[in-house]
Amino acid sequence: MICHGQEDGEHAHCTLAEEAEHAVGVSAFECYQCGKCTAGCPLAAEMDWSPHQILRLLQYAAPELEEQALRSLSIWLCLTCEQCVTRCPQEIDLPRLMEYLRQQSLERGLMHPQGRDILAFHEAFLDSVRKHGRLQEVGLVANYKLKTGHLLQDVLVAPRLLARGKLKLLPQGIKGKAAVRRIFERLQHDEGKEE
Amino acid sequence: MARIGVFICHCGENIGSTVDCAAVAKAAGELPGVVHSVDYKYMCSDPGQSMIKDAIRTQKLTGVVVGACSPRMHEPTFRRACNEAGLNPFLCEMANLREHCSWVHEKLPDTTAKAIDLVRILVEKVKRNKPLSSIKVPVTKRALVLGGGIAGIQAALDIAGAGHEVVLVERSPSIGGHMAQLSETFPTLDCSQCILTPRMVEVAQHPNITLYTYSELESLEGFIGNFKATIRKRARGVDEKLCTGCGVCTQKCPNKKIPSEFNEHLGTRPAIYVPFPQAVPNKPVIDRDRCTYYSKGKCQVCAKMCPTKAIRYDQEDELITIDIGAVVAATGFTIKGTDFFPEYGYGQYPNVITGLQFERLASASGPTLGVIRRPSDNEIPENVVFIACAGSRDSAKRLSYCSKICCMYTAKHAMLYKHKVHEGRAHVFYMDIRAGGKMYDEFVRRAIEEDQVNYIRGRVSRVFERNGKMIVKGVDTLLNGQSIEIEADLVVLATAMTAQPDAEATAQRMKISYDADHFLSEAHPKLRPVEMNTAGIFVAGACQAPKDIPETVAQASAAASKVVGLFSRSELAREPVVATVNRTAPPLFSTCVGCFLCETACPYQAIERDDIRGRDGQLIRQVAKVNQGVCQGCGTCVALCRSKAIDLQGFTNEQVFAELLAV
Amino acid sequence: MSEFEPKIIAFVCNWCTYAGADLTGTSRIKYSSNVRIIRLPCTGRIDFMLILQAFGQGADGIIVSGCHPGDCHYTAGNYHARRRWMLFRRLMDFVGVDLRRVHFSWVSAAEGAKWAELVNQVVDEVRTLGPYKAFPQRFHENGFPVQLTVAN
Amino acid sequence: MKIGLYPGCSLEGSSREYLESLQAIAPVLGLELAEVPDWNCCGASAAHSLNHKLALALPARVLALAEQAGMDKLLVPCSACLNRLSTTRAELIKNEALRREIAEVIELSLTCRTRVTDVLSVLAKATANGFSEKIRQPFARRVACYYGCYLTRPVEGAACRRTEDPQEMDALMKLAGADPIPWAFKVECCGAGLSLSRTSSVAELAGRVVEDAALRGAEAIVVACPMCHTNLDLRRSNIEQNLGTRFAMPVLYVTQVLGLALGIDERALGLHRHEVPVRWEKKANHQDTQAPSEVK
Repeated sequence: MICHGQEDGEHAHCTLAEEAEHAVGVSAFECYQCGKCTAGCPLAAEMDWSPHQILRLLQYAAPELEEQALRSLSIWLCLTCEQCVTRCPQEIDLPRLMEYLRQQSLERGLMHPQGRDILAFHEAFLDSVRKHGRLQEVGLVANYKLKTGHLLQDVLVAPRLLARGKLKLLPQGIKGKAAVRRIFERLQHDEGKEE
Repeated sequence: MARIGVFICHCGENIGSTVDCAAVAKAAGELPGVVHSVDYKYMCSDPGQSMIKDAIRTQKLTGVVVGACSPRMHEPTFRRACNEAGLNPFLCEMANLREHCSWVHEKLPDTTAKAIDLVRILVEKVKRNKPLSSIKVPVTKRALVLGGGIAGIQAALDIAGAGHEVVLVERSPSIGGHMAQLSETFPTLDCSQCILTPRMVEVAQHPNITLYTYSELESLEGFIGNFKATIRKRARGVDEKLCTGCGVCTQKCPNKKIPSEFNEHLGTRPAIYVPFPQAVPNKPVIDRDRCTYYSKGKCQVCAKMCPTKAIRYDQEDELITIDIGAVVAATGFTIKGTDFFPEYGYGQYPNVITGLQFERLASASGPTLGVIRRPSDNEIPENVVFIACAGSRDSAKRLSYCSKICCMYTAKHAMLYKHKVHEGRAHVFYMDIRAGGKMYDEFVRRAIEEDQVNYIRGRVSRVFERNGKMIVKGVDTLLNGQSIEIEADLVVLATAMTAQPDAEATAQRMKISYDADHFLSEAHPKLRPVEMNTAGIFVAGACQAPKDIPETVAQASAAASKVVGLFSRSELAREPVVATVNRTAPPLFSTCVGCFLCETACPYQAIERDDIRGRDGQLIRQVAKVNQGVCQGCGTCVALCRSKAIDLQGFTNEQVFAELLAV
Repeated sequence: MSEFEPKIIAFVCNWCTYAGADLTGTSRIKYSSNVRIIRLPCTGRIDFMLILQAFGQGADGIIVSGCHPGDCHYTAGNYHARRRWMLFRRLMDFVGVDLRRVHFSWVSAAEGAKWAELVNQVVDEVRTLGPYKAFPQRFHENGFPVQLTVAN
Repeated sequence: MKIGLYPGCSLEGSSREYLESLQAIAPVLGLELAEVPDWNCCGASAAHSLNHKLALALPARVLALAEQAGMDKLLVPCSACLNRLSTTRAELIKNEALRREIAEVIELSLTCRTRVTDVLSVLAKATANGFSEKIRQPFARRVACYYGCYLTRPVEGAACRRTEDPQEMDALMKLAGADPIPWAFKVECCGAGLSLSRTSSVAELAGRVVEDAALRGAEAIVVACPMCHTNLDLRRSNIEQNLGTRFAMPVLYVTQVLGLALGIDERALGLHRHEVPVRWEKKANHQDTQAPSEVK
């Protein structure tokens, strides 16, 4: 990892901003805090830290503030709609950075409590893909509800879907589902080892 | 034997902190031919220069190498010092240890090694330098000022006032430039036209100024003191001598619905027109692309109505060639249009306008006679949003610089609006307020405190239309990133100030340099701010970088004083970096074989043919000869010469090969 | 320090690239220190003997850089340089010069960052090509094409 | 025109009417669609959120399969899948080493030579010539074209050119005889990424879109993305609950509108599967102001 070692040469210390720049090529220091990302973000109102504030937290390069960024709900709310990067005058790929922060938040066990639902959904989704090669919507919903305990939320939609012939109850896997499962094994294993 | 002196400068910490200067001096002292080698904190200072002068005298030096900053910075300084000590200035060379070494490399042994190499290269070169003497050239005491905005007007008046002839060339039908379009000026709120138009009239009446409007520079040849400018005087379609400027033609022209450039398309003009009432000269032009006569062959109303029969449909462009001694480039700027902003509607909303359009709305001579009315329905807007940094400081839009004037004119706009519409609300979205200047910050504070303009710190993400209102979606970063949505009647974008669309072509025509944003590049950002790298060409105004009126005027006067300084001499000394053709004893006379490849390659037609005749007058041979007054020293001829007969003083084959051998 | 450090010689024009390299300095952009700049008024001045000589002298790579097309301080010197290069390319190929080691570029007075990139790129490329021994050897065996009168 | 097809999971399940309508109009437009054999899920935002390499490998397998099947061009009607496939392709073309690594992971050879294309581009080409002669019943309604996030973003290599005000779908609607309204919500996000995990946010975001379309007198919203459709149609009750109003504003796929104009049976186009009924009370009262299509 290319980070500057400390002068005393004790051990190399990377700030979160440096790590992010190295890992995904997005520099938080390019942000000049104009707020255009926040102004256009569909979810800014629900975030605990606005998108530009997340960048500001990283700019301090202080562990306490970095932790606040990783503990934030904002990183889990990001929809990757890419509105921000489309309009950003400094062309900062904020969605990519958010993705990186989510991964770091998970790894360091700093996930926001409300992020759990979102994570549970993503996990349920990937579970389904790992098992069948494709997404099985019924399985996904059931699995998600089991993971989160939100048993009643959204449950009204299901019968209507069924009635309109949109839900397949029996999972149908693809022929190559073993191959897909191997992809998961390799990469989910890798992921753990790499960081 | 060569006796070379080497002087290594620390430049304070600039070189000294990365390069071991003492080691460089020591290593240089051991080079063959070097008899004196020292290092010192500031070589360019008075004591530093004295060290060099003393060494020249006491050590009887035959050459000097100064290892310091770029020769583009201090070569003249050190050459002058050498000259004062009695050493021919062209026996002094500089090794660039700062820009090319200490500033671009880390503090490593390799960096000091490179510095030693650079010094050695120049030592080998200077051993082969020859004493040269400057070339004298005459000066034509007539200036060309390119551009008739406030920069060009000021420069022209100053030069003309000093008693020299000026040719002022303006592309549009009238002088005045953008300043003529402005309503009031910051920070005094005095009327722009009231202070400008007297100066425009002065230009027209000045006996030393020849004014060419509706004209462009076609080409510029030559060099300092001796340029030849060709000007294309475009056909106005009007005989200027006969025309009295009565205006009947413009009133009678049936084709009146053409968007007016002067009013930034908020008003209209006829096909034969004077851009604005106070125009100088007050003579109309025919817009041939819009005139019915040129498209359909019928109409001629203006010709029929003209009391002095001044209309000339068949008039042609005229090319005028003039001898010129110096040039002031004052070609001005343009702004980005609202269509440059996808997020603000691609220019499709009439109520999203530029700052310059707002100037026309606020101007008493504008399309609304100074009443602020929004373009869509001519209603007086009750809620106006001003967006600063529209395009400026926006790398994504490839405009990373600050346009410098927007903070001030936006404050002025908001203030003017509040003065005209008392019940109205004005909001300014900004990122930073840059109000450095005399009474500038006080002006912005006045807008905020007295006129209660609502300044919101944050950039606007989107502007769109709903129910006849412009919805402005922004953010207040000082309110914890709260999103701010304003229903505005009018949105004014402080759009970025950019170089003219043809700035690159203009610069290439004059052979001057420009930067990545196509603004003209001055010779040195601090010490030579109005000179171009090409001698004899000066710069003034916003063609060099965004700037406001006071700065523009100051720069124009500075450029003018440079021109006047140049014209105070009747002869110029030019660097003797010119080509020469060798001469040898008879019967060879020269190694030149007379192929004249050099003649075809020379961009300046500096190669002449020299007849070598015997005593009986009979032609023996014809060889090439360089006209040293015309040669600019590019050396293209040297590279082409088959018999190595032609060489470039200061960069001779021997010198350059010696440099290579020393690498 | 076993790694090979190539020696690069750069022939640059005074008006564009030399000024551009000055700007690299004023902007404090760091680049590899393997390059030695020879300042000439114009790329039009560059005699191709200089390039041969530079290789003979042990250069591992060469940069020739001047003004962008249309921007030449002397109107057309850079065109002449380019045209000559087209002709000499084949000749140099014939003589046995490894053309991958000669880089032509345009760096204007405003392109400080580009100069640093160019140097680093050439240094990296030449480093992978390795030291250029073959040519100077032949050069020394057969003598320099230009005889220098070195008067001290 | 022969072209590969990657339907993606949604088009097999909750958004099957999108696939049905695409397949219904394809033969009329001279489109021959060949499904990628044994395709897998692209990983969608889930993989994208949690594991970058997985987010590359899953789409990469699809690309490799398409390549194997000899497809030069691959139509991806779902814009979420389109985004994953095209960004994956771009990244793997840029990064040679990564491409080789991913090829190993998916156990397939991968050159990325198959190009990825969106439904609007394909339809634009297929309707370029002689479409008006095929029209049986012009879709003479005011429509709001809703592009969503991924047809215009990321800007490099996006399906639509004007990022803030794309025109591609509007052009198709005009061909079908509809009157697309100018509006500013074409590319606003509907919140699909959080549709299951954060229904409240989604109702709010999607609500703004429906509300503005209604305000501007649109009679239908037209989409080209299953996520957008789910949020605007299936979750309409959430939106209405959230805003406390009801909207009679059906949401149609661009393929369904073309199908209707071509006179294809409503059932074949899957209109019966919609949550918001595709019905209009009476003829639009501003019929006179809109330009009726000129089709004989």
